[in-house]
Amino acid sequence: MNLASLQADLWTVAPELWLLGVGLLTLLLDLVVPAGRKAAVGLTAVVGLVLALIPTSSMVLWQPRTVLFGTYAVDGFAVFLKIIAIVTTILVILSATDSMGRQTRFEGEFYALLVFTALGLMLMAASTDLILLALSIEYVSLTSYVLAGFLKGNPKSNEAGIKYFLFGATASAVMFYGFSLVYGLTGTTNLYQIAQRLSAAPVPALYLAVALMLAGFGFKISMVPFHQWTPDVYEGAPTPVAAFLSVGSKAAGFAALVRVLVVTLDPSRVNWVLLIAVLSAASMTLGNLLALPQRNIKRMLAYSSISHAGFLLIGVAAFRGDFGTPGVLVYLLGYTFTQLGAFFVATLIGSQLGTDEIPDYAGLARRAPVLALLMAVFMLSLTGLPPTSVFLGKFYVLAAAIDNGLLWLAVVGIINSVISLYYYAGVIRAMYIMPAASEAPLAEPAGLQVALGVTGLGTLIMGIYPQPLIDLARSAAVLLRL
Amino acid sequence: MGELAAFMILSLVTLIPAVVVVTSSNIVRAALSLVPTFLGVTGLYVMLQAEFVAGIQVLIYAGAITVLILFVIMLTEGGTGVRTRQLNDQVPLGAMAAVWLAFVLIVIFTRTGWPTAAGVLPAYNVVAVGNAFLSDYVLIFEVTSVVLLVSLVGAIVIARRED
Amino acid sequence: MLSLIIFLPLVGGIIILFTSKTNETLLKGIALGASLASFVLSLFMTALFKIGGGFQFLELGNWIPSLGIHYHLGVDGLSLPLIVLTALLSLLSVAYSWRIELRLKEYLFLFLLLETGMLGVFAALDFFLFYIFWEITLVPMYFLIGIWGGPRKEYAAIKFFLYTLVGSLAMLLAILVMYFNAQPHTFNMLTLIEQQPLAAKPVLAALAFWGFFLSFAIKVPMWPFHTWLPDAHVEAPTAGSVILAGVLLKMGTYGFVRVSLPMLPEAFRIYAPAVAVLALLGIVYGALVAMAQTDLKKLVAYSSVNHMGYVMLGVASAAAAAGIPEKAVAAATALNGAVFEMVAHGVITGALFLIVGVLYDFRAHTRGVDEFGGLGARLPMYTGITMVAMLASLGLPGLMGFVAEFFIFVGSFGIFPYLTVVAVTGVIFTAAMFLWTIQRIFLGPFNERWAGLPDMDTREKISLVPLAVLMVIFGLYPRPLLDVINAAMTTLVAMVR
Amino acid sequence: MQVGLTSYLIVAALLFCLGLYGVLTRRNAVAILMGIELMLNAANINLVAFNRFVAPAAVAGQVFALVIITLAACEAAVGLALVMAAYRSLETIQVDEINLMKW
Amino acid sequence: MPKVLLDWFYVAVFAVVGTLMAVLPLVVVWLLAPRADLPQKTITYESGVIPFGQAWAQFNVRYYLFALVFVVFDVEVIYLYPWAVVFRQLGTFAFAEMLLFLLVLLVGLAYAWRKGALEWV
Amino acid sequence: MPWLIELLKAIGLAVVIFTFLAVVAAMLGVYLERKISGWIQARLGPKHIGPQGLLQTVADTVKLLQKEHITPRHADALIFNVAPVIVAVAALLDWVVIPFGKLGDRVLVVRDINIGVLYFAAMASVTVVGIIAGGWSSNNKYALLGGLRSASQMISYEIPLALGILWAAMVAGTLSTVGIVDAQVRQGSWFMFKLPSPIGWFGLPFGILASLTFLTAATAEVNRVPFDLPEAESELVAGYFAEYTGMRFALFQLGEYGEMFGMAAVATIMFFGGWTEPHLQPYMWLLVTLGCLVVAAVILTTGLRQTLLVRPILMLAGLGLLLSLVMFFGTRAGLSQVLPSLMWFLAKMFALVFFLMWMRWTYPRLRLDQLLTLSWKVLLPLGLLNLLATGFVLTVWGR
Repeated sequence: MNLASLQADLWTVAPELWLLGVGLLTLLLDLVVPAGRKAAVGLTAVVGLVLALIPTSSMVLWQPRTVLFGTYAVDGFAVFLKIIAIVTTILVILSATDSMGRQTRFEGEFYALLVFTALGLMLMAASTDLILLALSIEYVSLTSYVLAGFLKGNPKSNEAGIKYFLFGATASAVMFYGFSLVYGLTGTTNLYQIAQRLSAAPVPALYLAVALMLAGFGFKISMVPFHQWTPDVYEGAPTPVAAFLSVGSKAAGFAALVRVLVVTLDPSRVNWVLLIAVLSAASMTLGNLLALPQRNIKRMLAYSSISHAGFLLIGVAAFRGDFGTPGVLVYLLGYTFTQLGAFFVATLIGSQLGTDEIPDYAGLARRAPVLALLMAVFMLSLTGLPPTSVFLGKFYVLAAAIDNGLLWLAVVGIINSVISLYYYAGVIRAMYIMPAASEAPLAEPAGLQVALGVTGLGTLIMGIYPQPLIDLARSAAVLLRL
Repeated sequence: MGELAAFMILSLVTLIPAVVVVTSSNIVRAALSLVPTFLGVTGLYVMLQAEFVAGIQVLIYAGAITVLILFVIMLTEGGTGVRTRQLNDQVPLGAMAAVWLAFVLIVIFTRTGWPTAAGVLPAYNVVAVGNAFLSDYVLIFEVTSVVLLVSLVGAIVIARRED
Repeated sequence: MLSLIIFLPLVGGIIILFTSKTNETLLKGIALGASLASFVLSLFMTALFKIGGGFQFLELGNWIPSLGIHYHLGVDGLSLPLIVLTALLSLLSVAYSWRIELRLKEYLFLFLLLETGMLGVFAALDFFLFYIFWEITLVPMYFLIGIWGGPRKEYAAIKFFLYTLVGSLAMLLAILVMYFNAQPHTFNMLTLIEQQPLAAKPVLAALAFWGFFLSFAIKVPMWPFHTWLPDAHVEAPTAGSVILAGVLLKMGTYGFVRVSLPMLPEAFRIYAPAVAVLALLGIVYGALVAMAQTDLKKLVAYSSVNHMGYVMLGVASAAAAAGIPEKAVAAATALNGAVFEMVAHGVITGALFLIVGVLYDFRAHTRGVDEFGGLGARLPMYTGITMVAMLASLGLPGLMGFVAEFFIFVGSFGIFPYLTVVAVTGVIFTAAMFLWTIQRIFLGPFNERWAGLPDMDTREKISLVPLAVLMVIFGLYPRPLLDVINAAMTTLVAMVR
Repeated sequence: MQVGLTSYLIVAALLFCLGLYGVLTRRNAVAILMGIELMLNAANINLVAFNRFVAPAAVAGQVFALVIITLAACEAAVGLALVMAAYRSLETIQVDEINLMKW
Repeated sequence: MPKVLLDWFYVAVFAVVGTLMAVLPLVVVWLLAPRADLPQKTITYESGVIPFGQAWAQFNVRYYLFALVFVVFDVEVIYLYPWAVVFRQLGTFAFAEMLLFLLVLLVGLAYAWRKGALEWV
Repeated sequence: MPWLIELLKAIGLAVVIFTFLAVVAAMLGVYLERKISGWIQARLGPKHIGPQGLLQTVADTVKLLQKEHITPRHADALIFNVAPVIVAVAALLDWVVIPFGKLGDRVLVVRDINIGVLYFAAMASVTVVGIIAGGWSSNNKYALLGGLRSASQMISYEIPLALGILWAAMVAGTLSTVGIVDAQVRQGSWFMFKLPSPIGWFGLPFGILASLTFLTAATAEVNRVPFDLPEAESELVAGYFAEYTGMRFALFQLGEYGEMFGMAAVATIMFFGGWTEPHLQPYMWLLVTLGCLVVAAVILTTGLRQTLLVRPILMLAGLGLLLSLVMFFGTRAGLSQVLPSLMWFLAKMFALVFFLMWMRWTYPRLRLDQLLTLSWKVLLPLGLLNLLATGFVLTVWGR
């Protein structure tokens, strides 16, 4: 064993090691911090995560390479998604510091698990080995099941946890079966070696493997037809968790999906471009149509997240050229801010008013003008109106579609954007147009305020002056290919 | 000849209890049927000269996971002895899906020319596995511990009462 | 300078956001100040504008260089009148909205945001920027209709939003098609006009054309995409209607002239007859339906459909003549007429909606045409201005509308003779409609219900009189405006060749 | 007749389909989990068989199988904890009775 | 037959023979022992009281917690086996790797300990 | 037909070992248990059938064979019957990997499986399933409760057990049982006392700790006092086999005793050098001889002679005397192997069995919470730390 190279490689996983330390520290801290002051645990986690951003972001411009015997990639793509994962976690923890303490006595574990999940997401984004990929996907799934079912006193949370688990475990099993076929076709688990050897693999088996693997990835990103869990889980899970799942898991899922599809699978052998395009169209359309009649905000956001997964898949299908992969990244980042923001508003309303029904948002514009304004911005951003972050993402993926000659997909995309306006505007309508049931102003806890501020600013700044982020995404889109 | 016989027997030992697992109306019997299935799979591993995996299969699957499943059955509905309907309305659908999938899989598997290589497995595969874990797959090895940790913490949190 | 004009209102809006909700006078003052400043600056710009000088007041800055997106502004003879018109109508609307009480702060903010968006659309020379401004106009309008609108405001608001969003997203696709076919990829509208990236790709060109068409046609609105318009106009608050009819509709026609015509001349030429037929249908349909209305606001709304039909007829004619040298003069004439009609319609319809608002908002609270009668004697001032506006609208010589329609017909006759003849008959319906309306409201027996109706107050006069004066001035002496427009249109037609 | 790779794959495929059938048709959450375990075992048979026949030089397949066994254990631990929690508050573990939320 | 297979062949034979030999006395009993079908005899034993209710409806999550901790640590142990065999060839670094591995799990143990998952109350 | 020969060999060995288990482990085990308990409790134990009651268990077996099998109402008959078989067969399978001794160059072991100790741990873990199955299928509250408790306990102690096994495997660097013994032969001493160079005798504390961990866990694993809570007669009416009668009951007993002997055998192999002879200098043997003599003399000459307890101790002292004398002369004569290895193995194993039984009748039963605390909070951390410390010493410090 080459010890020197291993020691050098250790620096490349410094953020992961640091996060591991933060997670362990959080967990241990929870053991000594008395009940009632668990928010301190959350703050420790936040500080640790913020510090983790430093080594992570310093890696963006590193020369792409694989480390640790080829199992782990250090490329801009992975680093970008790691940053998304960390930022998401920070914001989610901040948003949860107010409400979780009142809902469960396992608050400390909640933060620790979130930190660990962030670690899992980072691993997922950078795995270049099938085994590590399987492990990290399942890792994230496991923590997600727990987080979804975290509020044990709440039957809905129970239901969310158990449904998520059953769907997820089945999807994982199918995916592992697919992985085993890939291994069988190539005799290796390293993605880059797989890429080389797959060029000679028999096609029907390859199709089978791809289909089976897509089940797993599709589950993570809630792609049709593996989306059924999404609404129930988002509705039942604690709202910060729903926010986390809709952003963090999705981002990492896309990371894994892009890596596996783009790096290893030559589209000339398996026409996955068409497959993904069709699934993308299906996700967008179905998600949107089912979102239309929703009255529960979390459910609505769940269906809308299915539809956004469809949009993101446009970027995957149109991976060729300068727009596809950066498009996915830009979209993900923009979507992260916006979706998190929307969920944070839902968190606040849920904890202050005790309801997640959209009609109960009536008159929010009078009771909490800033909150309502932010929510309106988030809703418009989710629709894809400029100058907001998701608009930029949509712009990018649509551009990618056209660049790749997938005009029909772009058309489906815009039709769906229009449909989505209807239900997003429903929230705005409730907040601004419908009369308020009460005029009492809402309290806004500090943690949530910070989180909301960051997401709101992120949404707008990315829309108005996206150049730095685009540069970042472009350099990050240098997905390591051998 | 002997190999074929052994293989056939092990396959049957694997598959027949597996049928019981998925069809039995008695949940405890289904759970207990997992044991011969797992042991049959163990036998297959042995035939494939993966004795370390075989040992782990018995230790974890038969000795730990089955026990865990049995515990939960005992502590929930199985313990009451009440016979509830175990199958849902999707039986025909599920059967069709399973049969169709089996057909597809078998057709594809038999027609695929797998890239078989002639080499031999490392004679003492515990050592090989150990070397793999501690060098090539060191990251996987370490991540596994974190996965175990989060499972432990998560499951404890979920299983404990809220009050 | 251009940036200042565009963003001053937004700055005002943001200041308003951070101003206390209770201090209404201050809020109004800021709003008025911002829009007034913008208007004054636009006048100043007009004074500096060199006729025939192509694009002026250019501003070019890097925005998202990695995508070739620039902050690129400029005005020419086409956009200048529209910018001034926008600034003017916005100013007047703010003045008119003085008595708004419900959620004043939000109202003013949205209004100013809207103004920025509209000004931006007319000044943007980068497609990305253009698109963003285009979309920015949607949101405030949605809120204006949705919050301050009439009884069916929610329905109207969302309908407006959905329709126009369909259009704008179609435009986004078209823009992207253009972008990817340009070498190098660019969003610069001027470069795209020069490059004609789709000239050799008829299928893509057709796709892009229809993409743009959908967007612009919905905005215009052309028949059969007009159904959002009556709802939106009727339900919107008065100032909203004014802006909607006066400016937002012009964005559609502006798009046709600015984008479709020069960038996709071939495609437009091929499909021009179809567009012309649709325009014609709009003319006739608009007039006929307007005639059947009893709701005054709806009537004005449908008359907009009718008038925008004229504009589109002019544009379509010009398009059909693209590349045919002998028809260039006719084309230029038609285009001049179309653009003039855009301005004229902005002024006239704006005025008409204000007029309806005067009656409805603070006095009668009804818009039923049949409920009035014989107001002429009671409200002389009001009646006078209404008469001017309506007559201008129906194209009475000497007023603004006539000049515009005249040019359009002259121009398009050389290109679509038969269609033009039918269109001219549309004028008759228009005239009939307005005359009948005048008769029903101002003439005839007096309805005693309105005995206590006061005439216009100062604020309303301030809003309306300038518009009426404009109608008369440009009706009698259209030359300055025409010169500005003509220079641009001639260049355009030349460029198309 | 030689016992080759395909034989193992077929056994694994049948096991996989049986597991899938269980997942699709069972009502009891624990029984569904058992179906999932069968599917995971099928994947493991594949992996070990491929390791033996396709790439015997390294033990990647065996390592993968070990990792999957580990994950199966973790899944069981977490999943069954969720089942217990659900049983406590919903008093059933029949998944078709766990339906507080409907679209 | 390779040695490994032969080893396990013996195991299989042992299992089969063992089963047969375990069943044999049962068969003998079935042949030899008297049978009298008295209904009282098959009543389950409940310290002489007539049993009531089904076997066990009591619910105690403790059992599950122990089983759960067991599963996790059992899995941990399977990673120790290969390590134990090779760590001396790989040297210090392998030891450090295992140290990290166990450290993480010790935190888990500390957690379970401190949170009372290991208490039987 | 080589495989046929192997088959016959395998069947033969299986029959032999099963018989050995049934006779030695179960029958003799039960007899010893009763005798030893009698001795410890100052009574006589079985006495009437055969010399010193040696045939008591045989008689019991014959009795059990004639007993009617009662299957409780509402019980799941199939599982009810299968459960004891699982337990018994699992115990039998343990013995595949246990080397009894050495004959020339041949190790007396059924098969030297290369993952031997792992195999052993795996088989031990299967027993739990049988116990839960038995407890559940009886449809009896006590049986189910007993089964669950028993299972809880067994799984709790499986980890320390595995840690003990791992310790030995780590020191020896192999999982093969024969390999572990060979490693002890190579370094010339038992793992309990000495670790491979460069540690040598400094490894004593580690070895003692590891063997104690293992033995404690093994005791609990086979549900013996002080860990016999699951079958506490007074509270749980014999635990999971409350409803079992006749031979089915005997099968459980067989499994339990087989398992106990298996544990003792594995402990012998891992910590006490397996079949190897203790390699002491002749004068050491002489010292042992003297010690035995002193013990015997003290007993015979003082008032202790009168007590009932004394005879077994006297017997043991006599045995020790004989043994050490033989060893003394043997080693003096320069023999490398004085007594047959099989004998050494059995001696060590029975010594451990005796130790286990001694524990059973000396210590009171633990409460469930104490029992679990001991496993999770003492043995597990201790075992892990011991493992790590030994590993550290072996690699890092040793270099």
